[in-house]
Amino acid sequence: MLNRTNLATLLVVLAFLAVPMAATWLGTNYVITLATRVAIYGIVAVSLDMLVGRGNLVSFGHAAYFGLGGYAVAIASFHLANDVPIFGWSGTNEALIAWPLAMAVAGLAALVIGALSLRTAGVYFIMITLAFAQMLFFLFVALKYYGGDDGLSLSTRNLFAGNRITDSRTFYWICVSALALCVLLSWRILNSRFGMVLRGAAASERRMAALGFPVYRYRLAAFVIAGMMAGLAGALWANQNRFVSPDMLSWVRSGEFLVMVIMGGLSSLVGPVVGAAAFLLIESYLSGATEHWQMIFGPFVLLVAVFAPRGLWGAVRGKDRQ
Amino acid sequence: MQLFLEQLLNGLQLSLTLFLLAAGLTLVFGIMGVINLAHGSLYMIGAYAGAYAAAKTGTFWLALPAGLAAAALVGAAMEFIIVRRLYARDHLSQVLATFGLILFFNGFIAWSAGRSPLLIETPPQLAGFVEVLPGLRYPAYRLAMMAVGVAVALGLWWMISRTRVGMLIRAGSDKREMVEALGVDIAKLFTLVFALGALLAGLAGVMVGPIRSVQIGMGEQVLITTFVVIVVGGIGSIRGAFAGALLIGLCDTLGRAYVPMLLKSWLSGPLADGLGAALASVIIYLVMALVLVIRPRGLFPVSG
Amino acid sequence: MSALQLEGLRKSFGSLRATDNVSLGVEDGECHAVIGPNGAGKTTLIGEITGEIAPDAGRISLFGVDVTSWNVPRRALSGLARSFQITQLAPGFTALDNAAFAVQARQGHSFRFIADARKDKRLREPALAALEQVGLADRADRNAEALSHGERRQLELAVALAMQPRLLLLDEPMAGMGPEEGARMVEILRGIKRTMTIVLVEHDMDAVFALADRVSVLVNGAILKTGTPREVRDDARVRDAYLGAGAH
Amino acid sequence: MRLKSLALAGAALLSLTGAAAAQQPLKLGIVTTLSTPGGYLGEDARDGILLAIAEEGGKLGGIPIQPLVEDDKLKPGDAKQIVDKWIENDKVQLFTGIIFSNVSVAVVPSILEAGGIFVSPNAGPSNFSGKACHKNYYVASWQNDNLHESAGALAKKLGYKKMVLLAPNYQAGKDAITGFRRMYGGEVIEEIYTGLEQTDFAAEMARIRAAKPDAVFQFHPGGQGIAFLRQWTQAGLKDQIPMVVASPSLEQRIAGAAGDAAIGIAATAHWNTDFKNAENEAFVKGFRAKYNREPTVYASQGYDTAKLIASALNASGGKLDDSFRAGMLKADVKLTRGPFKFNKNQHPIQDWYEIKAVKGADGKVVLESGAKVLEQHGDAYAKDCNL
Repeated sequence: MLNRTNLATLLVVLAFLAVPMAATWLGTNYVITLATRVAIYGIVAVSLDMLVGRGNLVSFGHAAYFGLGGYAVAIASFHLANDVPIFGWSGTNEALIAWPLAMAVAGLAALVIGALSLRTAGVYFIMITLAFAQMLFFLFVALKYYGGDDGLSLSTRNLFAGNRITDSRTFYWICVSALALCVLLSWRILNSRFGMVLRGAAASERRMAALGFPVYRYRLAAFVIAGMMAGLAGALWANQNRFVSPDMLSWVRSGEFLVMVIMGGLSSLVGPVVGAAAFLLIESYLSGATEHWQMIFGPFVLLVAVFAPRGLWGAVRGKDRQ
Repeated sequence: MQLFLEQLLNGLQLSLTLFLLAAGLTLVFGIMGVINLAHGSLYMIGAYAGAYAAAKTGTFWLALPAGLAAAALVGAAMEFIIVRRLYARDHLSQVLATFGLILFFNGFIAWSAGRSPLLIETPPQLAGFVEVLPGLRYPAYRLAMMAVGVAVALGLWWMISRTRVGMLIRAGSDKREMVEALGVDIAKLFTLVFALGALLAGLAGVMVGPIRSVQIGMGEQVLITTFVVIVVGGIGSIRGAFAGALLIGLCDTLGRAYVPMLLKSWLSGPLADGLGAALASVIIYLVMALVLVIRPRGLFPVSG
Repeated sequence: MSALQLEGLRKSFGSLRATDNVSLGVEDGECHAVIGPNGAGKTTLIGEITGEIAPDAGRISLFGVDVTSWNVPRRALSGLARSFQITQLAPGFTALDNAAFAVQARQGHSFRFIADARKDKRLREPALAALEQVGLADRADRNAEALSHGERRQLELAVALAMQPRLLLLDEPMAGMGPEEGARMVEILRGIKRTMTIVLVEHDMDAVFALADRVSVLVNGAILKTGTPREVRDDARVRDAYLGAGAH
Repeated sequence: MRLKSLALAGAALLSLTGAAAAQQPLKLGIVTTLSTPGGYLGEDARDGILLAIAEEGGKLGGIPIQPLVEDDKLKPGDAKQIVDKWIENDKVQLFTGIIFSNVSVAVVPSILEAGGIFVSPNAGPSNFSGKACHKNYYVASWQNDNLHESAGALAKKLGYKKMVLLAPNYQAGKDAITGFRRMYGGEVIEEIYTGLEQTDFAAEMARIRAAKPDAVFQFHPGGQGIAFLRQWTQAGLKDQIPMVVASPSLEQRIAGAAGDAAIGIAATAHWNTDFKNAENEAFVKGFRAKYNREPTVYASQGYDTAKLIASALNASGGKLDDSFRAGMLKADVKLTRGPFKFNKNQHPIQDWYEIKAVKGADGKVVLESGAKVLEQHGDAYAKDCNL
């Protein structure tokens, strides 16, 4: 069935596949660097869409899980590099250990924060998720041992099953695979029984409760899943930049994540990825073009919010959904 | 004891400044259901307009009306051009649009006023200090700020409980039809309320001018604290904003003053200093989390 | 054993006593109607039974189990289904989806993340059966918000039936319906009547007297009278307080 | 989707111009902080660099220069992305501009690994001044500790016995206190750490008043510093307790904004507007003429950075190889700050002066330099550097 949505999805997939060739043809690795970043932010955007788009849970603190994932990887590598065990553990540089660890840490934080935040709703939920993220931000600023405000550098990228992933193409494929996995997983989840409850609760919470669904628990589970995906993205980001800092958790970044999701299109699996790409390209172009980039980017964000709440993907999808 | 009293005064002064910001934000949310992240930008605009006027005229007493007018005008324009399109929209669109506004205003100020921090001269009449209690000197300007905060609180109370505008405000957004049935132009009322909120933010902006530096990004620093205040107080409630401002202002100041000292009594020096400062900077978020766990809709929840 | 037992339920909102010492027993298998003028406290009583409103005092038992401290979903899973006066269907989902939610709820937890719920026969077949029961099978693939008012009320009922409840609480199922639609709804309810216990909160007197085994009259938050339809109809106090004043 | 192809087309365009530009001007990557409250620091450093380039008619040391400027938003991650883009897309090899240490710590390794050269106009974190020093990494300003060491030396010289020290609770703040203590040697009654973005210090001032020190040292750059000075005066502490600060807490813009509140404070710096040498007089005049504002210490650092680069490019004929390094290390150039040479860790050895704020002829507050506090001072980390 080749409607506009499927065609556009196909084009996005082809674009990701074509990136390395484009880089060779253009003779610059920067295309790969940029596309890798798109893939990483794409994961965050997809995970945030699960909450905001499908669950109607506007989390304004998603950067916290992204940052925690990054810090988990950096701290594990820091302890290994400096030969100081942490709680008797020597640390690790192996991605297959460090990345799941990053997801676990982010998921655990999401569990605690979600358990408290999901007791509230609406604007209170927006604010309390923001406040918790700020709390973690200040915590990392104060953590002098791990660099505090200066952040923490990784001496090398993680090893992936013992192999080096410093080559930008190798790393690109890893990030794109992670993105593909997250998109596929989200797609399955959202159509599963679990996803039906999550979406049903967004449509009518009262109804779902009256049917016997303990909505809180399902939302909490979604919150944890989204947190874990963001944690994975943070781990990848830390590897790409070989650096983490509290800035990863800042509220401005949480805001940017929301912008990506909406710019791309809420409640569409591929839309948030397109949103991440658009956001990065526009921001990187504008801030290179003028030091007063905020004066152009701000109104642009505003126009998207006011006039295109369905985002780019909404425009692509057009009349498909009737 | 004297130190404690001084810290208490500091806490109250911070509380009353926060209240000026929180009152406007909570009014706008309570009546129009709009969450306005750019409220901090209005505070910044008030401060910059005040600093500009002060630099041109050399007196604080002209900076004050300039800051108020600029904030109120920008606020009214913001409502008229943008915010009014967001009333019927979900919080997400509002967050996004006003996030865009923050970026714009920061860029605009950098472009038009430059990046140097500015300052407003303290009015000479208030430059000294007052002996509040024997031996306890307190800056006259901060006392004046507290007086303004109290006056605004009383004024708002009077307006809301005694005037026609206040009655309309109390009627709230969910009774829009009723208000319209009374022959009130609701669009005008909303613009008015938004401008009033902006005016209060501008007032706070000009008033902190002589104390803090006027700089880009000053709005965001204070915005999040203001959100904490209104969430703790109960969004939409002026009374809640006042209570929340008191709680947060006092917790923040006393936390910064005493948490490091308390920690020092059972931890070694440098560790206690660092940890104390870290703890002091997150204390308001801890308070907020605690309040919301016990009362998910804040201390003074607004019904409906 | 009674299906639903209310003992001394009290709830005040400020100075208003919404339910004032309400005690009521609903027998297993019975169809029990609760009637009362506007503002009598029916909505509050429903809230207290379903768990949306916590009473200030009193006890609620379902099938002999004290559920006073239970939340809404837990009561629902113990066999209490309800319909809403103002329909609470999930917009953006089809009629069949809405019924399938109910089926899914009673099939244990939904922490199942991979298999496509819309292709799950264990959900779709019982859901379709429930739609058939209320005569909505041909609307299965319509979005809930695209249905007519009457159809949405029928869907409300189908969703409740799909839960296969032991106790069905119907909150004004005839509200806003024309005479024809109303008659059809009465027919449907008559069909399910003996298969489960029903508490019917309703304004429409004809429907109440056509369906109910017993009727309780709620006035100013208190039960004024409980009895057979005939007893209630003949009661002078009821007539004064209610029927005489504002009956349809 | 359309955006993606647009981007690819854009990247193509960029790289094509890059390829065609082989004999074109040398690209100088200036990644600096232009937004956020710290934006004016980067603005001045950038303008200092651009002034030097403009004075030579678009050249440095006779080599045509194409400056690329981008705002790092004070986010290390963003700075890294900008640098990656320049290295990969524009083949930039020579970098400067970074203001803040946390940005520097994140970005400098990427530049060095890619074989690039970095000349710092401001940040000089200890991370790269000891063991991890690098032959392609130069600091034209100071090692971070120098700022506070000179303040410590001044406090000692002024004879203060008991002091309270204040700094923000992040790395640079903690380094400030360490640096100050190194040269001060007296008793520290209390160290107070303030919040990252705190601008109201009433609570801390009450603590200081209660502690009754001989003097106080505080490190709050930019807007925080202005706020601190104003509140200090309002609280009536200015006449009771003397204050010693390092250059970032009392530079020209802070003095201008703080006004009378700055008068009487003891500060230190390695440069000031009033330095009497031909280079400085030309710089100050040129800066005022071009930008219509007073230069700050950051502007002078930017200008000096460009002059050092110019001297090296002149020596190497525009090549960025060992001859460039030889030219840099020779530092055969007159700087606005006076005598200057590179230590073996390629950080400055220079003089530090006492600075105080006074009322100028037009009633505005200006900074005035005084006696030398430290002469030809290097840093404590150079001994660990094996270059």
